[in-house]
Amino acid sequence: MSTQPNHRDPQFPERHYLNETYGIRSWLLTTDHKRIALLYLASVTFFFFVGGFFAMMIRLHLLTPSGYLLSADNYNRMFTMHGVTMVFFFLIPSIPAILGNFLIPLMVGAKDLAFPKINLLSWYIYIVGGAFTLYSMINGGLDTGWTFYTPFSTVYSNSAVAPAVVGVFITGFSSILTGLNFLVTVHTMRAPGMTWFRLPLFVWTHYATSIVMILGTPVIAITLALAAMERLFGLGFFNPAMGGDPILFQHLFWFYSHPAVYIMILPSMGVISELIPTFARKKLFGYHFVAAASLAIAVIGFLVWAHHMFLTGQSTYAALAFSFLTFLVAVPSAIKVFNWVATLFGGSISFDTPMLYAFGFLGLFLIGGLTGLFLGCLGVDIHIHDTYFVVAHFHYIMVGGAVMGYLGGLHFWWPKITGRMYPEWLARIAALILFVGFNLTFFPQFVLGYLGMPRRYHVYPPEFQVYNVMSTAGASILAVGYLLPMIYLTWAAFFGKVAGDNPWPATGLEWKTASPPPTENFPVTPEVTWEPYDFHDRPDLGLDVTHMPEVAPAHGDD
Amino acid sequence: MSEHDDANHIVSPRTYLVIILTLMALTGITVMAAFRDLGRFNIVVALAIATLKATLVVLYFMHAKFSPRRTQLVIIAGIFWLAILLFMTMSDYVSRIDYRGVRFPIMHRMVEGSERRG
Amino acid sequence: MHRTGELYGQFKTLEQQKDTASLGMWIFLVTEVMFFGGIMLAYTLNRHVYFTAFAMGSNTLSLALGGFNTIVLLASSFTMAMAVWSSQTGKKPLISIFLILTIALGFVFFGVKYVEYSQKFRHHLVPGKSFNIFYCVNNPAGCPDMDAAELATEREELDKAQAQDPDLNAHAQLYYSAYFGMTGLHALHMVIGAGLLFWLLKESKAGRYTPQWNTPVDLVGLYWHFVDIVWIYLFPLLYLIDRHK
Amino acid sequence: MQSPLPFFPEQASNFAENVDILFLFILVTCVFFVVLVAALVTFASFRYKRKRTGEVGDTVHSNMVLEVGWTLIPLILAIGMFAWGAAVYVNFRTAPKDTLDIYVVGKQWMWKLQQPNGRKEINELHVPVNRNIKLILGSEDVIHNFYVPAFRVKMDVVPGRYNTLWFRPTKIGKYHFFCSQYCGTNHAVMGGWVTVQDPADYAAWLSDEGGDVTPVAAGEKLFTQLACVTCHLANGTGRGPSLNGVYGAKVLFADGSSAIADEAYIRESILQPKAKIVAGFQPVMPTFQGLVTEEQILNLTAYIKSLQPQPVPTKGAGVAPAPTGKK
Repeated sequence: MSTQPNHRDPQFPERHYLNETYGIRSWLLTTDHKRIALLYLASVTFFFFVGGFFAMMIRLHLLTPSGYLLSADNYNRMFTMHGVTMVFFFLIPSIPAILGNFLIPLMVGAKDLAFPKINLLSWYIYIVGGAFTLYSMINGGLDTGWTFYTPFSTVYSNSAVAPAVVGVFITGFSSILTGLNFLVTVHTMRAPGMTWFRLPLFVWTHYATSIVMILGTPVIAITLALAAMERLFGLGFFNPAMGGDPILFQHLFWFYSHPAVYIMILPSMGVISELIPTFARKKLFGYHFVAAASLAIAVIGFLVWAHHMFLTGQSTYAALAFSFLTFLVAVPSAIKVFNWVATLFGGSISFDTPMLYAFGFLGLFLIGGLTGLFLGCLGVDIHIHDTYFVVAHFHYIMVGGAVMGYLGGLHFWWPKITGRMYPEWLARIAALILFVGFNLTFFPQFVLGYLGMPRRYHVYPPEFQVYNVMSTAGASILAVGYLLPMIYLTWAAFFGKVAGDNPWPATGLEWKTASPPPTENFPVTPEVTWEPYDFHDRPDLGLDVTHMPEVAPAHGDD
Repeated sequence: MSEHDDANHIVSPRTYLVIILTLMALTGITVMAAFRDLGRFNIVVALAIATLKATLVVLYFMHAKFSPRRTQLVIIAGIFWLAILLFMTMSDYVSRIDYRGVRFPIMHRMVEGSERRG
Repeated sequence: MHRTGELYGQFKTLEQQKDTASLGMWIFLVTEVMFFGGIMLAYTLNRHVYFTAFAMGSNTLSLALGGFNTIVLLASSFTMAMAVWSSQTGKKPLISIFLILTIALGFVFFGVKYVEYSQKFRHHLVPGKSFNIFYCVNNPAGCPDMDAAELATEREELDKAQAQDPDLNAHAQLYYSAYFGMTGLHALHMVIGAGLLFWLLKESKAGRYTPQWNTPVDLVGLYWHFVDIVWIYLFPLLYLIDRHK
Repeated sequence: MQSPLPFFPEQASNFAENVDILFLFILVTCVFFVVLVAALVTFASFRYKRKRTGEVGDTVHSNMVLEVGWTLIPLILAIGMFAWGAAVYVNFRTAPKDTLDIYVVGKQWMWKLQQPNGRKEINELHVPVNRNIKLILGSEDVIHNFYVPAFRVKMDVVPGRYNTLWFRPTKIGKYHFFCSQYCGTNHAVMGGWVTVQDPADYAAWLSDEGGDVTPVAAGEKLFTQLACVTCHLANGTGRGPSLNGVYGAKVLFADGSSAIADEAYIRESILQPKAKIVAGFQPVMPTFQGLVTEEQILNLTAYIKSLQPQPVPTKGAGVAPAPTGKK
């Protein structure tokens, strides 16, 4: 464990949000953002393992070219339900609804989110939406692909499309309400002294994420509502046989679903922006640029959606415009990566588990982001569109990036959430297993994609087998990597070493209160007087500010 | 509008009355305009009047004129994103050369082809 | 959360609480704009591609009923604004009166909408298997509310439109999909709004709203005005596509 | 395949080289940045490793030159990639005038193709080498996608409109084509082979309608070519009934009636599949009217007559062999 000179013998607080009240009712009717975060943690983890099960079935099936495990229809159901579960019920709510919910009020110095009841409502909406989707999976399954492309989904599919679509529609409102709550909280609930440019980047990225949530999600909601009406009552907007246009569905779908990728990755970037300064013990390089880059990603991210549709017969002019904007959105991501790397220079770096996840994130996000350039590039997209290259690319972003950030954040704040430390060495090994397993699973898929293996194939020509076997092998390692943290984090929540208020130590406001925090977060409303991530301005952390690698004159920019 | 930042600003019933009468009058104008042939400008006029009406409702009935700048920003963001959705999608359709009225010509051609052969 | 009087525990001042609630409502209304935006896009695209059919469909709507409903809804917005004003100035009995007026106007709107919808059902103008834009001109007996002159005009219009768009029936059905989609969604919002108004009425009768604390009246007012704005756009988009002959 | 671990598919069209070079350019750029970041992170990890507890980093936290630099350099590179990619794409979307037009119809789950002289194929495409080919793509049901990896071209096949796809094959050979837009149950087997031929061979193929083979063998070949095998699996687990031993047997229909399967019944089932539906199956078979000649119907009938009853239905439903037409 790293140093904690000011807390030699950490004490577990007597009264905290976990033992304030007892009983099932006190959890199911709670309006405490911290408890709601834990409700989300339990349900999101459930969906993660449901989705993970589907993923394992897919990979096992693809071990042989003619796939003997599942029938064609069942394979199609597996990848569809994997996609739907992971995207709508794991990735989108994972960091915002768990870590964001828990931390944003703590970070801005508020007693709770602006609308605690709406926060609880959003969890119930999520559960109802999840119930509909699970119902469709059990009764008839879903075989449309997570993209629900029409007219296949509205006219031709023989599976339970309507309840699944309704489930996703309902869950959308959970996301809208979470985003609304965050936006309003950041605007009106900040503690005295917590100016906009003293907000941690975790809050900035969640602010950007919330913008995407409230502006994008309603569009997918109405789109899915129209698709459901089309399936149930024969409305014709997306049905070419009735004069409708299936491409319109794709426009509407991707108007949300592309920015939704930023709902997944931006919070993860926020986590990394917390981890790197903390474990490098150095103020984040270019704070203003990273904050602005977050907003730029959220805004430009809304202007690129039709790059999913370059080969639908879209107008060539529109394709050029969307491709150009796609390249533009790469720039703020690059800015972030360079600023994170620059933060390491002149720092005092320790390699605790969260930092390992941060490094893992850097590597995987870099590969994921850069392979996005191939897909955004019109000429190359002709060949690799809808192949395994795409599959590998978005898994590098959404699993490599988002999940690495999620797990890194979970480890980093686990002492704050539970008051106890996780087993450090086991955690480091798990992080390593994940990194290796992940690359072994998904890197071969880039090659498969360039060789021309299309997505969503339940059988494939034998020349693609080698890479598929590698991928399946990697997936088995990955499965172990995901099970391990679940087991030891649960163990640590009850039996881990008592962590103390600020074990790392870190500079955020959330570390100024007890671990686990009291229900009202701060006994006295805190007043913020320091700049974000500024270790030199924080004598209370007990660090030796006179010992620096090299003392260079500070620039007055920040 | 910093002098209007008072959240409890009260608009007088007189103002409301003027606004509602204007709205009714604009409704009449929009119907009358629809009965004149303005070519492609019919829709422009209709939307311009509707936007004027909506603006009056937002500014006075909804007190946006007297709200904090932040609220005004929220409204503008909403309109802006709606514009992105509509204009960028339509830009695809209007810049296509072959979109309008294409209906399965390929099937007809295939039938023709076989007839020609046979 | 602990609650002291009208102040919820997470806030420090009533001012902050009101500010927060109002910002939340505005952001919610922006999501509503985007929600309507999706179907608006479907409308825009299809109107662009199938203008003839859309104009034809629009002309089968009753301008008188649509115009009347527009006036009714605008008036209800006015009474709603007055209800907010009454609560701000502490005129408690007036709040209830204006709320009742707003609800009454809302129900007039529903009534007219019911007349319009049921007529469309009778005329086979509801999207689905039995949709037939030629139903009335071919079965005058099924449409007793249309006189011979109206039917003759409509036949003439339909023939002209059919000449321009051979697939007129399918495309007119898309117009009616947009019509029922948009007005249906709008009506759903009205129903929710009416429910909120009834709740406000109950609370205001209990004397809960004072010049110091009237946030619910204010917020429901914002919502009601938003629904009004949607109709302000729906009216010209649906009823006035191509009225000039 | 050339090597056990190939990285590039064959280059067999005018686009292949352009796309590959562009791909390599982006790849080299990306590898450079990955290596750069990895090197920087590794260096910093060693150089700035925490040496004593309580130590903190220095106070340098911004540098305008660096920020502007790492904004502008990626921006310029990105615009370069965009422009290059745009050039390739515009060329791909703009077919030349002198093309050989071939009609392609996708339907769940087969491809119907028709040569300019009217010759039809199923899941097979014959094209002459070094000639500009334009495919005109339409769909009967859902969205499909016509994809030839060796040519580096693909295009969605959207119902309700038609898209075009052009290329110039540069190398004689046989290449896979796939459906790469998910379209339902047998999406993965909705593929076939493009045969690129010498112009003389192509001309000969166009006028030739068959060879010196027995009706049963010709029928068997047709049975695969027309994708009958995808549904009529021998073990009876496909979307259509098994045809093993059907000839001469009594067939039960969905409406409760029955008939003895004779030549007339088989012919009717090929040309008007929806006329009599075998009990327990959906009316999903497309008509082959106009797609098969009388001679071919005779061949098919001969083949179906030759199929022996298969005693034990096995499990593992719906698994078809890797792309049809491969045999």
